[in-house]
Amino acid sequence: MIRLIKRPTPSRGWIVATPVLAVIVTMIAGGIMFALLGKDPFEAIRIIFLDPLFDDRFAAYSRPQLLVKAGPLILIAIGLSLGFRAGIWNIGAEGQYIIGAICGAGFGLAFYPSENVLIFPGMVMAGALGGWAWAMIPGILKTRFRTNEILVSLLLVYVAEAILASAATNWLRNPDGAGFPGSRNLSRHAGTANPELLANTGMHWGVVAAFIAVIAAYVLLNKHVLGYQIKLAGQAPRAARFAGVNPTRLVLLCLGVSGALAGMAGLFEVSGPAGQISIDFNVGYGFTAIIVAFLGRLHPVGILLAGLLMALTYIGGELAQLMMGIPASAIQAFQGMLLFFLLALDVLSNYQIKFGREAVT
Amino acid sequence: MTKFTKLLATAAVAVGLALPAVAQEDPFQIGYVYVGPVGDYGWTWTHDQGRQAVEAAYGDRVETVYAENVPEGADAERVMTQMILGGADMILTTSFGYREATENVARQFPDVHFEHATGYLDDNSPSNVAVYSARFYEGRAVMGHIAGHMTESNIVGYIASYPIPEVIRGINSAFIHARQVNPDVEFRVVWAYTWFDPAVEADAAQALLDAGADVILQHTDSTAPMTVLAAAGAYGFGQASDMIQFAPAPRISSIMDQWGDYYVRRVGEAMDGTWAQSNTWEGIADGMVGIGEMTDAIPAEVRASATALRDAIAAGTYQPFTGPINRQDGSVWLAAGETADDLTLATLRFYVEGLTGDIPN
Amino acid sequence: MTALLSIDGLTKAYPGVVANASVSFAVQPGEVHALLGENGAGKSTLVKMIYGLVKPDAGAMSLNGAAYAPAEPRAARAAGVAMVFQHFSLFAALNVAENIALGMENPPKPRDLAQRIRDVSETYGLPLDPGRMVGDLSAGERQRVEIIRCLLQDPRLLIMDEPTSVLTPQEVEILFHTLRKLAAEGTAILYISHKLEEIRSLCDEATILRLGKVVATCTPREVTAAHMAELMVGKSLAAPRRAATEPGAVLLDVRGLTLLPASPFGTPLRDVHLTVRAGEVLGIGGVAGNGQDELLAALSGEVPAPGAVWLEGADVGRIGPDARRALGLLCAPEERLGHAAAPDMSLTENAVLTARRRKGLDRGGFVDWRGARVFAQEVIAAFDVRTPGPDVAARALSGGNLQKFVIGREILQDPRVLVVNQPTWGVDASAAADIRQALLNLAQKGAAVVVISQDLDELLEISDRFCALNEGRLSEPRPARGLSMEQVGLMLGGAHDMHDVLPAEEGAQ
Amino acid sequence: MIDPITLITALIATSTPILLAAIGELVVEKSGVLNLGVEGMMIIGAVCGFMVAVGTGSPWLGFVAGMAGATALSLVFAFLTQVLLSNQVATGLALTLFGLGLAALLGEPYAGIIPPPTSDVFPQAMHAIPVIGPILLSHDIIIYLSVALVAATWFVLKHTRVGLILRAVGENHDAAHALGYKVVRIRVLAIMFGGACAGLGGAYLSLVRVPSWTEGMTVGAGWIALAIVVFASWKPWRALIGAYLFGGIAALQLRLQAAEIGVPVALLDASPYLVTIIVLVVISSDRSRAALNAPAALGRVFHATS
Repeated sequence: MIRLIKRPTPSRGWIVATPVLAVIVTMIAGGIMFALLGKDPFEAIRIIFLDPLFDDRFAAYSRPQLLVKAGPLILIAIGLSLGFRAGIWNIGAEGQYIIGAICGAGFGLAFYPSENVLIFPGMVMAGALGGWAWAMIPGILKTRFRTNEILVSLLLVYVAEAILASAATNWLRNPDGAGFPGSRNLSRHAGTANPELLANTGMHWGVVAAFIAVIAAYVLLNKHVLGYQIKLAGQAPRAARFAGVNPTRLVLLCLGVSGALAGMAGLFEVSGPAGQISIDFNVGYGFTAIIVAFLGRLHPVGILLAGLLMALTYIGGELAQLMMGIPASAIQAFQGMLLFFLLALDVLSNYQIKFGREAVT
Repeated sequence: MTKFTKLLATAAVAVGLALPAVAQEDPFQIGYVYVGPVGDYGWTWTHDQGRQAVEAAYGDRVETVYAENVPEGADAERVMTQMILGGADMILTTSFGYREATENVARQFPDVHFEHATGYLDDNSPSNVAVYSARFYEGRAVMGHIAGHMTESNIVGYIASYPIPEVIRGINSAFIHARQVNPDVEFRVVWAYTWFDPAVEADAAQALLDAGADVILQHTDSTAPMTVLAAAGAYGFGQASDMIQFAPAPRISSIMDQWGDYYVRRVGEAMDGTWAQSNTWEGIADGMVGIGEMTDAIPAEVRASATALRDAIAAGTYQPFTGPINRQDGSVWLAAGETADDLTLATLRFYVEGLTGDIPN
Repeated sequence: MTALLSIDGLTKAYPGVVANASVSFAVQPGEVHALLGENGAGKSTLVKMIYGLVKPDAGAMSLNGAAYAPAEPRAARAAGVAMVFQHFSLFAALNVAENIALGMENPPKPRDLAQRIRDVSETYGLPLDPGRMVGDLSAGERQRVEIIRCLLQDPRLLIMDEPTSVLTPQEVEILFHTLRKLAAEGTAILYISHKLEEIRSLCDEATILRLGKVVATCTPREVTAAHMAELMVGKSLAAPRRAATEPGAVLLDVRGLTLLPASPFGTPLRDVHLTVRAGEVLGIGGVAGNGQDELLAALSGEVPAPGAVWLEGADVGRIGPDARRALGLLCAPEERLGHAAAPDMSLTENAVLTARRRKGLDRGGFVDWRGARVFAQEVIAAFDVRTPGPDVAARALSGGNLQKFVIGREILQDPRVLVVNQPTWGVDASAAADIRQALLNLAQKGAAVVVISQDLDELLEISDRFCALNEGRLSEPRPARGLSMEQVGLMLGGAHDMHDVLPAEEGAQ
Repeated sequence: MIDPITLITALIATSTPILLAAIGELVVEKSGVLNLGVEGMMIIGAVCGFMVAVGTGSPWLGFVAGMAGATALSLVFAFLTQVLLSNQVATGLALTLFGLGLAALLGEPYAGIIPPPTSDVFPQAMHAIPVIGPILLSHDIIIYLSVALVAATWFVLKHTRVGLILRAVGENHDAAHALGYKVVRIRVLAIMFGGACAGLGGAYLSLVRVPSWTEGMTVGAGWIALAIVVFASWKPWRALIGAYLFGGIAALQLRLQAAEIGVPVALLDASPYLVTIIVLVVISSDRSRAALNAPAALGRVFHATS
């Protein structure tokens, strides 16, 4: 029999050690899976975890790409984590991401072909506003009609996808694009581009925004009254109300912030790495970010690390596909395993594990 | 303008460093970027057949790698770059949505050949990018011809994906040739707003059957509509592949994507140094579009006339869009004997006269 | 005659505490046996072992002469042991019959069960409608659910954990009737309480626990309550005292407070009026679930009450808790963990919970953690909170210590008006005495104090005026001195819906 | 213009996979557990069902295998959340990710194959009976089973001791524990039931509804099932109504397109989601009842301290 005894305070040692342990266990379990697929497990693990960082051919390119891939995940996850801490479940960041991208791109394209330097900041604002507004729908429905925000935010993802398809094939379609779906390329037009900030890295404003968000969330949660209230509302809702926290305001604030950050992430992607609004512009960042938020234990620094780890498995997984012919599905299953082990071993930081029958201590 | 400008140098150095270590008989490496899984039995599967044709044709002289389920946008760019860093000499991107990513990467690696499926070239396109697509509308003309004969209710259903020129062209072509043989025929178009969703496609097929259709064409990727048709005793056409498992009924023929010849040719040109930028749009004549087996369910004389139509198109004696053809609003599009030029066809965004619905706006 | 239950050397230890150290005693058939002790003396652990919820580390039990070691409550129930919990193990969203069925091994068909519930409740004078949702019941009614659940099993041993804390004096009388009747039928009753007068009137034998050990046994009728208290606490206690003061100006004025409940199971407040003057302690008695939580929420500002709450002549009914605190209206709710304090937050963080505005613990929206820590330490020192330091999580403190921290946190903010709900619930006797004294001191310094409590002895001891909250209505206040328990009981609404069983005069209001 | 009979017939088939998954999740949530991994369990059910049906030639064994496969996956969730006390939201999402990947891996050799057909219950002749024939008599056994499952779930939850215990555990796990009920064991069983239902729904998709195996073929059906549970306020019959409403609007919008009425397609495409939201708002604005139906312990970690 396994018995768990709750620790009075979480063990600091285990908080650091569990992710490492989880990665090692995943390597073993994943290695077994790769071996069953007839691939060399050691090579596969090396390619996934080490080659993006250290291989001569790839590392110079892959290292900064880690940030590019992790940027939107971190940005969205930071926003979500605030709500999750307060017990507000925004599952629809994907929809807010899409709407933010459409609003931001629409704003920029409205001024085409102007190259005014104010356009890009305006696009960022418009993207944030778009995501914010989309998140306000579940927010207002929750505060006015007590409608479950998980459900509404999730269903709105599908609505956003319909709007995206319509935008890409109709009203945001590139007039010079020979009738093909997709908007003008934002990243190749000076007025609307989210430029590369450091040569050779692919780093764009979205990565910067992600880092700012991490720092801001850290300060907010640890130093600011608002962050205190968010934590309080999540841990003890009645105590929060007693302390004077207005639940309606908190719901709107948390949903609004997460929506705005998701919308901004969408805008940064559409004006940078993705380049244009297309039918399948969204690639599931909004959902993956939920996992990133929890893997990071809703802590800003944890989210930063979790986002980078996820990005590493994506990039390393692609390399494994290319170099060893490991199917994409195996990589996906491997990522799932990593999450399982991270979640499973988390128990070590909050509980002591005892084997055998109850014993006197 | 371009991103990764200096990466070029870095990569060149990396490649340069790698070169001396590489053996003389280094196989020519080709990377395929797929939008779906190779097991989709549709679009991606047909491209993977083409990849296998290349391997069969050149044996040890080539080496192919592929990445499946690659999202359009930033991820595609990274996958391509990693393929090239891993030694790829030629990249094939098999979805329209990879256009921006393909051109971006092509600018970084001028020595690598890029082939982008279903895209288009413009003034800014780098010279190492070629585009290719198939004149699917030629095949759709034959399908329409058969459908016009086969329908007894005079209602033909059409499951469309997104309102883009490619799909609209197919609807027009099929409709024109159905009307040619059956002046009473009407088309009912349902937009699924997805390329692939078996459940939705099945529902769409059922909805069309319930609306009175007894022959259904599809421009979506799954086999789900076929089953619905089988249950209802209605007829359909294979999409992308022969869907042999659905013969004899409901599959009465199919439109097949056959990329093998093109891939073998282009890879050969790249290997012997004769590769040049091109905009290829091939149809039945060149074998890029195939007409699958016409089953016994089709009366012999219809089989004969459909074969004749196919052969005429293949021989170049007949162009499916030959006037007189009016637009849906009754205005003249093509005068008698006039044929549509490729640019008009490529950007087609209206229905021809006789089609009753609206293109989604 | 062999003992029904005999306990021999039971020992149970948890990390850091020995809950029971070699406890032995015996209960005879038909005996009402009191288990007496302070909070934390080990009573709950002991009965959990008897009921099969906790396994003893050492020792043995026998029931009717046979070895008895229940692996789980099911086994205990099968052996004829039933238990009424202190915190009811009831399901608010299920109805009475369903709740009762859940506690039975082989419940009869729903229709038969409903009939049996009616039968038993009539036989023992505990009226109950089997179809009602438990969430809609008063605390007293909920207890009846628990008791009937036990009685339906024909138990040989009935364990009752603090059963009277939720009852009016009249309801207590009815309960004792029921218990005496059961005892006369041969059922043994293990009765846990720290209310000494009740034990003296009900119990045949008493075993007194302190710090996990049996420190004494006695026959309650033959000793005084004070003697038992000394055995229980281990020392004698001084009654709280204060110098007489003249009440000053009206500080808190509640005018016609009417409020719909926030939750589906809450109690509405109906036209509540009250005034409290500077230097005065107003006691509000009442059985749990009669609107205490709702009243506190309306006073604290958690629920807005426009036009109904006036502080020093100003309408504060619309403003929130923080703004009311700034004006000097402070509150301490009943539920310590989760309402008055956040369980997983440190004492420093919990200090910020209510003291941010009055103690200036934030600057420009940023929390002054150093200042908060200093304030938390002040509270700890001033109220003798036993804790390693202000960085410890609230849930790590014992109930009494956390309560001292919560009350101290409010008092040290120098409130003009302090409203406390159940200030000494679950607190050991000496700490309770300290808290009561602190409240009196606060009043003496000129604050208005409202104490909402179910402990009537406590209210009569410290209040200047007393009023009762009954089904959301507040009675007219009366001077507390000289009120008899009988009168108080009537103010509390007598025996709820039991008038047919034990007719009581109406008209106290 | 739009034939209501064929619409109803179609919506029943459309809704069944979602309904099956939803009724399983409803039971899981009634026990106080939130499993967001429905999509992953469905697709595992789809692939396992398909593999076994093709391998054995029996669709019935396929359905059983679909249930078994998804149940096995649900046990991973059960172990993580009930024994190791991991976060339910994150574990559910990880389950979906893992399930999608594993299913694609397992199903790779099965693309482009037709599974053995599933027979209808009533003979073809009876389908021709006006109105009743197509609506009530033209289906395969799983559809009747799904309705029976709704009825059984309703009956068990409402009128049996097992259901009572399940509700009690979901309502207040500490009280249930104090009464001696094995909270963890009951929840694990509920999670397994949820897995089996999701697996059956997935197998129905790959064996009847589509029928063929393709990677990622559930395309969000599991998410809709989750939405239906909340929509239904955790009541089985309302889950049936919710699933049929959702499937009905999905089927209706395609028919409206086929009938060429002039409503924007993008709006029609989004209509099932929009209508669900609107109906939900109407339901949840009824203040008194909504809070009562949600299992009070939903998503909370249970850790017995004594």
